[in-house]
Amino acid sequence: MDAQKYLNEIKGRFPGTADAAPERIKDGVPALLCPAPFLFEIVKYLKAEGFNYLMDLCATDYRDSLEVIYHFCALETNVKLTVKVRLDREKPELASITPLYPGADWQEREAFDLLGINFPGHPDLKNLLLPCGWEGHPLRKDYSRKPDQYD
Amino acid sequence: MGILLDEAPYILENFPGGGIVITSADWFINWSRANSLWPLTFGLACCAFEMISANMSKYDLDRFGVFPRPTPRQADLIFVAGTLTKKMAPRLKKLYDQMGEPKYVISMGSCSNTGGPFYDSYAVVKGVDKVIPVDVYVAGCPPRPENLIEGIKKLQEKIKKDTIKNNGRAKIFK
Amino acid sequence: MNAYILKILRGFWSLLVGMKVTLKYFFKKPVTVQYPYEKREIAPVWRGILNQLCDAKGVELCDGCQICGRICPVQCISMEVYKDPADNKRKTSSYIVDFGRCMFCGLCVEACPKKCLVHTTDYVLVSYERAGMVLGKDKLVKR
Amino acid sequence: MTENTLKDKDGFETMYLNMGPQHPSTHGVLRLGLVLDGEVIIKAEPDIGYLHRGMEKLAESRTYQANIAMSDRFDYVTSMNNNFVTALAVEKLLGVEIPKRAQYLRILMAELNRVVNHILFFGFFAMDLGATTALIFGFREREEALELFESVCGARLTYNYFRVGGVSRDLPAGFIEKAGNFVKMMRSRLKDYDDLVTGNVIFQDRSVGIGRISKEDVLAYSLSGPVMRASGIKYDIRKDDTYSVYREFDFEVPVRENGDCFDRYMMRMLELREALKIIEQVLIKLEPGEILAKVPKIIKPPAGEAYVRTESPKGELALYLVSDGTANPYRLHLRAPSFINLQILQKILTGVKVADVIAILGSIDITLGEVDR
Amino acid sequence: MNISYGLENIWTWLITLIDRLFCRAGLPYIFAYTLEKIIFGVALLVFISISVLFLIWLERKVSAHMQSRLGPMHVGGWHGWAQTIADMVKLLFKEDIIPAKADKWVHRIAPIVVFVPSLMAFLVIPFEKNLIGQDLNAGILLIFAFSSLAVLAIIMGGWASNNKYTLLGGIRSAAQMVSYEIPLVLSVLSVIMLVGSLKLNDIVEAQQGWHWFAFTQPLAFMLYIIAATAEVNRTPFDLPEAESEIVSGYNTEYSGLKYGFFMLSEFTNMLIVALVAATVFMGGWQGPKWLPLPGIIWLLLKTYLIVFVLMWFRWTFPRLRVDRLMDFGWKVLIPLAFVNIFLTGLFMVVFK
Repeated sequence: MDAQKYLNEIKGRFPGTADAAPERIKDGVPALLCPAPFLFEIVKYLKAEGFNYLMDLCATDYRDSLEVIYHFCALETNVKLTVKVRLDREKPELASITPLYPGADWQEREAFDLLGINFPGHPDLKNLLLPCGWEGHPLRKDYSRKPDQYD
Repeated sequence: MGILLDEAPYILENFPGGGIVITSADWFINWSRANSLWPLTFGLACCAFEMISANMSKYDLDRFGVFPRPTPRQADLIFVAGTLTKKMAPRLKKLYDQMGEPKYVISMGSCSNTGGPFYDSYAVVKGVDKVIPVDVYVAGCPPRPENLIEGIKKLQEKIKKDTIKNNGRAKIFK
Repeated sequence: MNAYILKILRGFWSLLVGMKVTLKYFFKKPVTVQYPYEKREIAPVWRGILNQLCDAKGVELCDGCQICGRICPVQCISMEVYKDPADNKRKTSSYIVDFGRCMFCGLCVEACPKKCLVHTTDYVLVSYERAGMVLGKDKLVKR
Repeated sequence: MTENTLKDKDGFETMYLNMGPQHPSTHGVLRLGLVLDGEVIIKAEPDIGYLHRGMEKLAESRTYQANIAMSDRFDYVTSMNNNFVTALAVEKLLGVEIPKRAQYLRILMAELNRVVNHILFFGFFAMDLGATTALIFGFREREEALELFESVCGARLTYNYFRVGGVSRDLPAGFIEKAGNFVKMMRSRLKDYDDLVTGNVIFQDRSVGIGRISKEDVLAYSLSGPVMRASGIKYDIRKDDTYSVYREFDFEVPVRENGDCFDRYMMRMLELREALKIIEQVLIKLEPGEILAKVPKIIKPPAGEAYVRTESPKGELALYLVSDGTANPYRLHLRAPSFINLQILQKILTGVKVADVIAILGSIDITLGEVDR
Repeated sequence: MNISYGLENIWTWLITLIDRLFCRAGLPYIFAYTLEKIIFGVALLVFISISVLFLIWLERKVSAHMQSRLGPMHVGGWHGWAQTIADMVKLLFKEDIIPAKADKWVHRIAPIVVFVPSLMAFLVIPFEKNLIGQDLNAGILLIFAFSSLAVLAIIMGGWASNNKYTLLGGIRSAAQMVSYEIPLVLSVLSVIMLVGSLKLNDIVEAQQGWHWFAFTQPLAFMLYIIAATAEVNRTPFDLPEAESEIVSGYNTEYSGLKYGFFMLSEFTNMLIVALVAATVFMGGWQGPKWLPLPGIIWLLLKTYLIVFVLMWFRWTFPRLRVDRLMDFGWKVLIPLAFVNIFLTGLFMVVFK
């Protein structure tokens, strides 16, 4: 597995990074758990190493913390890599990677909208899918909805 | 030309024989309205494709004089075809308000009838009748175009019972 | 100059080729099926309105196990079950399907252990009000 | 952005045009905020979410099988492909082996759906440029394909055909001939399409050189599918990151260089022909056999997560699925190709004319159900 | 041309009758003249309304059959013949909306203004030799003068509605009409050069036998058809009401009967350009000698042939973009028209 090489490289360079529970990951793509402050640097490094395609960016609420998952792919070599970041649930903040991958723009806005993760550095961070003035973040597990005039 | 229908029936009623005139005028006007339903080209989600299919070669709603118009001003009918979300609901209301009387609404598919597969979603309006009055409900997910044609026939029946004294407003507001 | 004229001529030719296609279909028979007068053949597996089957004597097969109601992703099947003292079997006193909400996915039919819940090829269901799409036992049970 | 705050190059006031959510050719309920200088666009701002139904949240309260039924409504033009990716993801978590015949049937349906999607693309794109007849021709052929789907799974649009571990029904009698006839008919109709639209000088005038997307932009904006390949990147998940049994089939991955509207259109037309080729091969290779693997009645995959990518007609359709061991998924995230492809609009709409907005939007081929989910 | 042609004879007979009656009664000729013109005008209006209603139905049928559909089928029985009547009656009794911020008077007047020029143009069309409103010396000029007025109404409607789509439609229409007037007139100019008269009857008679200008002036004929398509805003030049781009263009905010007027005027315009094409390029009311049908039948046959071609265009082609439209008008049509005029002039000098 080629991606493992990059993983080890990153683990050497950035302290605090670790493999992310490989037994959980069923699709066989190596995953990296990295601390939030290093994310931007790690992504920058990955981009320089040829991971030129951001397949997906999404976030999950794990009740105790939020997790942002980045799926990268190097199109030429077809090597895939997953980067995960655990965030504090109360004040989730993570550097935006939109300056590196403009394709992350709406996906970060979606995460902001639906899970309430703040991405400092994003050019235009505002709600995307929900109407203006929506309260709460629906994809969080503890989200409860107040009935409105349409229910 | 709305003026013609605002006052005329009430004046006519007081004349001898006016009732017959109104009845025959009713018949003629309702016939024209029922046979010239111009829907708004307005699709929301999955059902929109069945709505478009119904307009296309195989089913051809044009046979009944259903002739899609892109602007609400010229439309008599909205097919609410698909899921109505809370973000879209004010827009739909606005579109409905922009249409001239008489106007009709066909709610097509489970989503617009009651919320359907998204009945427990946070972002979906549970039935389009929460926003605008609906004349005919067509069930299905999505309904077959045949079913939609049945809906239109049902609406035509409803229109034919109308009278000009209501000025085309014989709608049941719930 | 030559190229200019050639371009115009080529353009006109392509337009003529397009016009040939529409003219061809102008003289072909339309494919329209005039619905209320002619009907399209519906596939026998069409997932239409649900029906409950009965046995040869006209007794309902359904024993009110509630599996269909539980598996339904949109919770559109509701029923009331009682125990018949005559033969000590579970039976349904009411069986209501809200077709205004049904997503016609067919999971209830697949789950039915008695195989008594079936889709029909009947697809017409229109009504003037919401309640018209809620069908009870009188419409659903096929004797 | 407030109205009239942007000035054009001569310092005159600009016009803010609100295109959508109800507009004949925004393909649903997309809203585009356009700042216009005459007919030229200075700034474009897509606004989505008018069809946001919260499907990712709903998935967490539905069983896995119900989620396949729900996935029909993600991108309602390519329901089979959505079924495919959902089923694949669940199977990856479960780790089941799929019977051969089921695999073939899945590919058959997915490719048929690809044909349907591309026919619709053809129709809507031509319609956006003003050729109404093409749309109606497209829908006419689509009806034939829908008849095939209907005979297999009993629905015209929301198929719910795939099951975890296989497919729900076997082919009805006579399907193979019917599908073969469909392929033949499609081939002859494609010639009409070319005559009517592809070769048309006005059509080419409207699409060649319009809305160029460079290779770099494709990578930066993570575009996928035909939009990516039209810009010269030969990458098809079916070939390069293969799934199911696609490697048994012989097909080309067409690629074009310019990345304009015409190339994106041509990509779909070429892919349509490749999809027909795959359908023919499947019809030959089909052998009798099981169509459903042994899976428990209530599916409870072990805790874990998987990211499964497939090549849908619109691009990379992937599913990120997290299971916590219960009967419902813990998190289901759809990587919707339309959603990600649509982002490029902000960049390429600047400086084009109002008429081109429609052409470019049409050439990207979006379905709002998938964009907003 | 002394072959007995039905309608014309009846008309001459009627005129003579009225003249004589008025003469007996000792009234001045001007009264008889006025009455005749009024009768003619009413007959013309009836003809126009019936043919426009028919044209709308025809358009829907033709488009449907080109798309493997059937079109209107059930309204009124046989092939939905009553479809447009139902549409018009419905529009008549539909609520008429004037947008709150619209310029109310201009908004109201525009649908009426759109009708006037297209109706005026009918005055000088010779349906048969003597069946003509007024055989003006400058007949063809009058038609073009009036048809260029139609754009006024479109701009009025587009501007007064106070909607951005209508405004765009109005602007597009102005640009388009102005550019396509020129090739339209230039294409007919070569015919006028050959005939040496602006009178439509002279042009018709110059085509006696099968010497149609469509054959002797094929380039002019083609240019005319193209420019006329643009003139009446039909695909591929239907930019002012481009449905997929600017919703419904200049008539986006019009509802009820006012929209009906716009719709009718579109078809009236189409009828008039087809009539002019039939008159100027296809021998007008003249038919082959061996088939003595009334001239009006021949004229209508030719007209509907042109109308069919226009419909055929509409349901085949995509729409041009606005700047390419200008390019095409100024860089292709106008040069070609000038080339045609030059060649015609050269031909006239050499062979005369």
